Amino acid sequence: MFKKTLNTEDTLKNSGLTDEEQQLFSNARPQAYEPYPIKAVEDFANWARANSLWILAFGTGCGAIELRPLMTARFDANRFGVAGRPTPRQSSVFVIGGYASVKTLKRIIRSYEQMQGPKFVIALGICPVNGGMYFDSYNTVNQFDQYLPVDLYITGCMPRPEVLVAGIMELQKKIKAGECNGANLYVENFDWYKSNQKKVIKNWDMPDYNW
Amino acid sequence: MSLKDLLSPFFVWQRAFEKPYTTLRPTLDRPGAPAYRGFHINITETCVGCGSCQTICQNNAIDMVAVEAYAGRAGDSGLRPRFDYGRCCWCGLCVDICTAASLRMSNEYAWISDDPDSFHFTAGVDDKPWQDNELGYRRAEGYHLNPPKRIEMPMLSAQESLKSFAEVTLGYNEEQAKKEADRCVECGICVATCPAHMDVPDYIHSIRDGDYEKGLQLMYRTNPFPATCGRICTRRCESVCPVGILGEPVAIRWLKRFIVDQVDKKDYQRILEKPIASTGFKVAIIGAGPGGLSAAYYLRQQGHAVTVYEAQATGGGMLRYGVPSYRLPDAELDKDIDHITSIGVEIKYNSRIGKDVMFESLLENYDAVFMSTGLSVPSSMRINGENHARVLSGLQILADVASDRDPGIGKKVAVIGGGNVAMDAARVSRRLGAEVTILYRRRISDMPADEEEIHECQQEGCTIVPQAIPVEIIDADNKQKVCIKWGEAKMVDDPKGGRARPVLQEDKMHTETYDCIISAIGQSSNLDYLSKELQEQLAFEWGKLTPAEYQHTSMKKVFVGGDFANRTADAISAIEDGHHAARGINRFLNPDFYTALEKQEN
Amino acid sequence: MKDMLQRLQRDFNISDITERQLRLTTFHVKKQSAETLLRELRDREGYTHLNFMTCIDYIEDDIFTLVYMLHNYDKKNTLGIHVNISRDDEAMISIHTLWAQAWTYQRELREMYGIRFPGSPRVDEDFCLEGWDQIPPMRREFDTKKFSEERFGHRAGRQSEQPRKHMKVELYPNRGGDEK
Amino acid sequence: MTQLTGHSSALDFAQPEPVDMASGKYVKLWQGPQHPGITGNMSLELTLDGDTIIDCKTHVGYLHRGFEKLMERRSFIQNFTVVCRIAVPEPTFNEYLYSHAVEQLSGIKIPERAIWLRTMNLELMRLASFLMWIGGMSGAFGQYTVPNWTTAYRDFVLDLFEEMTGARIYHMYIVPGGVRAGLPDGFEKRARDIMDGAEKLLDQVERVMFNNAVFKARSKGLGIITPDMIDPYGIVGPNARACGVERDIRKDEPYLAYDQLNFETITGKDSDAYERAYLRLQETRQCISLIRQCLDKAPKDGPFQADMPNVLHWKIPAGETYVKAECTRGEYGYYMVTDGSEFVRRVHVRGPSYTHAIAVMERLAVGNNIADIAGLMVSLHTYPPEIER
Repeated sequence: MFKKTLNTEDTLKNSGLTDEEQQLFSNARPQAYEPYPIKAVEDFANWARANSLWILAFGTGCGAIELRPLMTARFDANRFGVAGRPTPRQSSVFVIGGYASVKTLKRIIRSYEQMQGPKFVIALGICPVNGGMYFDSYNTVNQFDQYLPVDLYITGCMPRPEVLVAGIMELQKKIKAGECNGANLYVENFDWYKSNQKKVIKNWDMPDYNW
Repeated sequence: MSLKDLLSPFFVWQRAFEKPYTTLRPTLDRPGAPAYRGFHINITETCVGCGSCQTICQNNAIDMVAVEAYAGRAGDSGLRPRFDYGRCCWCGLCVDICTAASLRMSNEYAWISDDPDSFHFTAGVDDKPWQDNELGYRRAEGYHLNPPKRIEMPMLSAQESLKSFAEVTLGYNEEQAKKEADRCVECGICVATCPAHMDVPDYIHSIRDGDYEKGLQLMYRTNPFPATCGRICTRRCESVCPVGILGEPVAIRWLKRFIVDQVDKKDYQRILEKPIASTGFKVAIIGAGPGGLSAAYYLRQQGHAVTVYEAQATGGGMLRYGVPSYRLPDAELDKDIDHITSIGVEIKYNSRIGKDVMFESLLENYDAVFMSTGLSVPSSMRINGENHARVLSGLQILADVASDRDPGIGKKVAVIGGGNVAMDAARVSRRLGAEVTILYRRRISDMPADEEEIHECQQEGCTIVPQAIPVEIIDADNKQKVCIKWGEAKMVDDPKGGRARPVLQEDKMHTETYDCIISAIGQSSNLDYLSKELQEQLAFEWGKLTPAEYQHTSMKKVFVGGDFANRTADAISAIEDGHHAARGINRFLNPDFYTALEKQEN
Repeated sequence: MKDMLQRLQRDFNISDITERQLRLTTFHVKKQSAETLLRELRDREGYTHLNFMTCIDYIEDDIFTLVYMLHNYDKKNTLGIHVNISRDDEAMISIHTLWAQAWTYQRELREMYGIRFPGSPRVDEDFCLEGWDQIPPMRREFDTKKFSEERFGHRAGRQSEQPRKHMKVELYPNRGGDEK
Repeated sequence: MTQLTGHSSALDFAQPEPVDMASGKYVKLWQGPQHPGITGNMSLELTLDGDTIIDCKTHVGYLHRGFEKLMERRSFIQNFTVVCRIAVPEPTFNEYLYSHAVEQLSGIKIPERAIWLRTMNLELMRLASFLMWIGGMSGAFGQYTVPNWTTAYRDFVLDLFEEMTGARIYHMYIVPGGVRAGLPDGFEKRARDIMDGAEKLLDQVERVMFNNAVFKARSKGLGIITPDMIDPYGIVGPNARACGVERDIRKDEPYLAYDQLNFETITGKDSDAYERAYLRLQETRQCISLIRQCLDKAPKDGPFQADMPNVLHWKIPAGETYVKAECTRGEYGYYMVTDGSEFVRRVHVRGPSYTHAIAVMERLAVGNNIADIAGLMVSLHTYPPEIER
């Protein structure tokens, strides 16, 4: 299903780190997710993934404000297997809440890379699509997909919780069909994403890939 | 800490027995509120593509794109808004400013896609499920982001205006003009509609800036008669002004007048462009009306020597002899004409072609000839007895008054016709102290005259009798009075959907005696100065002809324009004819003109 | 109020006293006496609340105008104290000893306008921006749209017509005023 | 719980001495930006000695969009849609203050009905904001029932907004010159029903949250603001009122229709986290009463917008103004300078969180237990987007 591009010989430079810190961080490249060889098993895994979408509790922008009602009784996202998780290690969905300032983008990248695969990104609102309200701002990125792969866009400002539910169901559908390959795109085009990221994040003082 | 503090948290359980309020299918069960600002709807039929939505959008979310179906519609730019939902923030300002109220919002809000490039659509053109949504945000009644009402033009009262031939409209003052200029949305549909394509938004902008000299310069780029047009223009521009769709159109004419009023005549030379160095070419122009003088002005600007031949003793043509001075004071017309002559245009007055000078000699002596002799002969009513001595022509009366002669109309007159000449003749008669009745074949709403003129005419006490068809003039021998027989008409709708037609009702006839009857039902051209052969060669039909692209004719060197060469027969069209003929002549003086034209045709 | 302003005029040579709104008066004071004036207003006149402090860039006059907004809760009156500093020598006396939040404002002004406040704590640390490599963004000469286009780019596929230009090309290409 | 502020007096703003991190005795911990115990997208850099905080530094800027810059290149009407994004949970105050500043500088007087509709809109916003805050406060102490109740109930208030303004979050209802529409049919009844429900909910919240032994034990005595800190730190709003300082712009310098509404300024005794929370609960009740009064008194018809010039090229004469309003967190202000052009020369937005989240938070955090930081943070009621704008 996915192209395998991993080359273990090839390591990352981590040149943003001090010598001391370079000892602390890994310099291995990310690995692509490989599906199970038996289709039925993979399908089952996708079904399971689709029904346990754990969202990373990181409100990166205005969009976060509609995530809270989503979890309450009225919309009750829990019934779709959605739950908020405080740490990236336990989450599978990253909801980009609208615009990403450069300072936040750095944290988003770091959190995203820490998430376990397979992982999915939903971009809320107009700002990740084409800059939205802040298309002329000096501190927000305009096209989010230049920096991280996005699996689903939900337009609106703000998108309502109802459409978030619809988006989540759409994402589930895509996952079940095995079409959500954003994380693998990231691996395949890792250098392209990194160069884009470094183009806007000028003080790159973290490892090139955050495990 | 008390026991109460330990126990009270357990009261959370009381909610366990309440009815749950979870929405089962959120997008289906919870549509947006009736006034929800959701996805855009555009009624493309009503939209005129003025682009105000694009201007007001702070996110640059709206593009104006050409839509084939609306290309070339009158009063329509042919563009329609296209939305980028990677930018739009659903503020609804575009809906609020929409001049045609064609833009709305539906209460639809769900658009999910994995392709970030897909969030574009042209509302109303691209097929979207919410286009026919009844609900959604509309601009509330009584909410405006642009004043819908225009600033009233200060005017003389009807009683006051009847006392003299003083100008009825008084002109805006600076504050009024700035307020009115503020209403412009700068779409430019007026520019496309104006026969002369004047830079309306730009000169209105100059009013807002208070830079009237720049405004004047802008007007002279396309029209050397701003003082005149600022008063009597037929203002097609205002009829298409998008601000007028829901409110009243911007008073473009009055603003034009305001600019001219602000600039003193003696500053014109300093402000306006001077002609370029002489080219050595000579051009003759027949008729010093708006068409002829406009051509003269722009040809002179290009450095050509221009001679204008005029049969009358003064210039201006129909503007002077056909428009009474309470609408266009002579001084204002002179302001325009004097500037034209001041740049070196030579006008030979009292020189009638065919009598004082021969047309053929013009052809010989000049590099090009522009004819703009207009429509100067009153049309006949085609009824019995119309040659009665007391049946006068409206044009004649207006010309008499303009030349300070007494037309001798008496105390009780009837005016026949519904055009501007009829209205003017009626109002002039009122000023001369007569009691006036206007007889018109159709309804008042069908009158070709300016709505304002009809209104002012009624204000001044003229009685308009609509649906009155003159049948015959009786009492042929009476030299003092004239008796007319007219019948009431019934309007019959045209089955093909054209204009309703008046049908005479034979049983409802009236006769009435007047001191005189003024016929003002139209004019035709006087082509006596051209020989029959020349008329044929120039392809005149019914005294009119249609010129080619650059106002040129089938005859080399000859260009035409003005009322007899266009369908609209108004001053601004004549001015554009003149200007365009100047462009044509300018090209023609370049020897490759006809070769290039031929090439183009092939 | 009038007495106070008169006294301030005498002691601190304040100028351009303008009553802006019902409860807002603004005036200008020289850079050197600003700190003493603010201290005086805080300790003796009851203007104990610093609403905010900010800066206006008058690039055409080559000055930064610092604005200190002080509020007196008893008199319900607000004073806007303007201090002009040159854009070439953009330094100002720090008031972080007068109000606890002043250093935050000064840190922000340092970042957004590049104004120096010697002695203000943590004033050179990043505040909102991180890794900023351009001129301070709030300065008038910084063009945020241009910068955004260059650094972040915009999604392709957009194209727009101006109605006026479009009609000129489509409907009357050879007529109308000549473009100058 | 002991207060180890390290400061001798309220007027001592000295920064804590840096500690010797190399000694290994101390731990540096980042709370945020990706952390559930932080309000919004910001972070606290905490230095710990054991589990006691000895230094706290607030880091903001994660939401910085440069509004003040963006507003300088947008026209006056365009800006009104931008400003509401400055404080996400409470956009309406921005709309009102921006519009008010523009109206003041351009000399527009808004009609009576618009005044009342604006007042009602602001109070509904306050209600929604407080409901969400109460949930946050309870959640910060590990009690997740109340947040579920109040956040869900806030949604019903948002329904009212949706009906009234056409949007849930960014209403863009208060426009320079008035408001954008009147009230829809049947709004009054639905609003009253929701107010009744809110009142009932607040009683339940009071019972299970404010009488909860755990909540009491943890929040009482946490982060005490003494009255002498108020002015030097610029503390405003409920945080100041909770220690007995009677300051409320709605009362002191009434704007909109507040001089015709019947309400009292609520004050507390000692401003610790519990007192502040309880005061906000009371203010939420007051809010409900104010909304009911607005529903009673607001004119049912009449114009809701003043005569406006054409907004496409709206120039405002040169001037300067500072307008403020009492938002849920205290004094919210807009400072606006115009220069006679079509664009604003300078707008400065003064959010109360600016000092609450930085100067005050950094001081109050010292000496507290790491577990209480989230509660302390929430009890100050800060919204990061208004700090950095």
